[in-house]
Amino acid sequence: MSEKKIKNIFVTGSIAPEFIAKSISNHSPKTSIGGHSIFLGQVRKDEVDGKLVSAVEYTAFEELALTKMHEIREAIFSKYPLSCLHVHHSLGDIKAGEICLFVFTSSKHRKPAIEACNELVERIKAELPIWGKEIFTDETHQWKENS
Amino acid sequence: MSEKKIKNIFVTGSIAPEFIAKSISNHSPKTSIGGHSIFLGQVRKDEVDGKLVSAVEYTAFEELALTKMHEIREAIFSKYPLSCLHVHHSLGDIKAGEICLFVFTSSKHRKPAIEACNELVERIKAELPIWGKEIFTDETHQWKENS
Amino acid sequence: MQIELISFGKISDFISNQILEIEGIETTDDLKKHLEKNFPGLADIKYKLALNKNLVQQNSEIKNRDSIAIMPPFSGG
Amino acid sequence: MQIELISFGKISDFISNQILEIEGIETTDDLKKHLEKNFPGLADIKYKLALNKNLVQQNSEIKNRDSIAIMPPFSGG
Repeated sequence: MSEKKIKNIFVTGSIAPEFIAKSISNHSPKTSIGGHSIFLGQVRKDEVDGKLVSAVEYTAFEELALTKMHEIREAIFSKYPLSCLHVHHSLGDIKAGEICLFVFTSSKHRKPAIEACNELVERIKAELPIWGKEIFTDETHQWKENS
Repeated sequence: MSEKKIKNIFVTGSIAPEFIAKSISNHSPKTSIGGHSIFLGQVRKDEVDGKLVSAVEYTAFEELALTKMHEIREAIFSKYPLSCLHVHHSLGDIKAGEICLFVFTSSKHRKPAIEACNELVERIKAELPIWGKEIFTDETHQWKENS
Repeated sequence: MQIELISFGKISDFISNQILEIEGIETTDDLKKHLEKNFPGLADIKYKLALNKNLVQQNSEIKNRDSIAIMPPFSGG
Repeated sequence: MQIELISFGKISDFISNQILEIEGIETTDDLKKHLEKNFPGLADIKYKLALNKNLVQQNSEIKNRDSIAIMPPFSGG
């Protein structure tokens, strides 16, 4: 399952539900798959000191992020018997209510897909050099901090 | 979050990726949501004694299943701070490669959505009176057993 | 008395839905013995009963015109 | 010698990408001290360096024309 080529995970703008649907239907010919696990990150309209977040602007140190993601991907494929693993992360302005992260794992039985998906989300948030800048409706900003 | 009305979870035939996309995009106005967790069950083309599964035919004791699902839904809503919880299960013939189960949870922070989704999948498989009949390409069958 | 018998999953392969005429049977435990005698295939299968659409969790009284479902282990999802 | 400095996240609010002329600095630990003196905002922030697109995990030698990225805690996803 090791994939030598470094895959791009970044997309400009939000991740469309239609893209997710296409990604799911691409797996229909893979009839050894019994379970898919998906995590989606959605931008929240948080309130901070009376101001509302209208969008999050994502930037990344792309080359470092892709190298790190490649490492994570290899580690996850070694740890779990997965059929597939896909990660997409947005760059640029993502409005509140839009999808900014799409993690998708598939396996014969459900447990590896579910556990791999959870571990991927944790590692992506902790280890990839990506930053979110919360833009308020009054055009001020604050840098997001992951909890 | 308690919903008094008993919701139907059953759909005839497979769950289309476009339906999943629509379900995701319905959550875009809910801007307090930060994470969605999705589990999809897909019918496998298993080989049993040299014969290939071409489809699984699902039947259910629908009224009992919906009452039980209502109970599970209430329990999950009490246990986790969820924004949304949706479950769809197929009835009838679902071909190998098609989606037969769609579990979808959403919450402000990722953990409740992920944990609730996992627990829902386990409880649905263990507690809902639903049966899958594996139909082989030669039209013989065997009843599925959950692992 | 008469009860309605409905069966699911692999049990439906050898017990069809039917109206069953039974005498001297007052509880779900009695009924289980009766069914296992009359449908030998049932003895080797783990199954649960539902009485009038409620899962039978403990021995329960059966009345005329009750509906009894016989359910093998679930395999949804 | 000259190094290329690139900054990310909240650090980019007060340190812009630039070519930095440095003397007497041989390692990433030296550079950290230099940066924290010249950009006081940096002292209160947890940050990591990347040297030529590799995360700096231990003190490393810096050479002329190296590229150094200054990265605050990540907040993707």
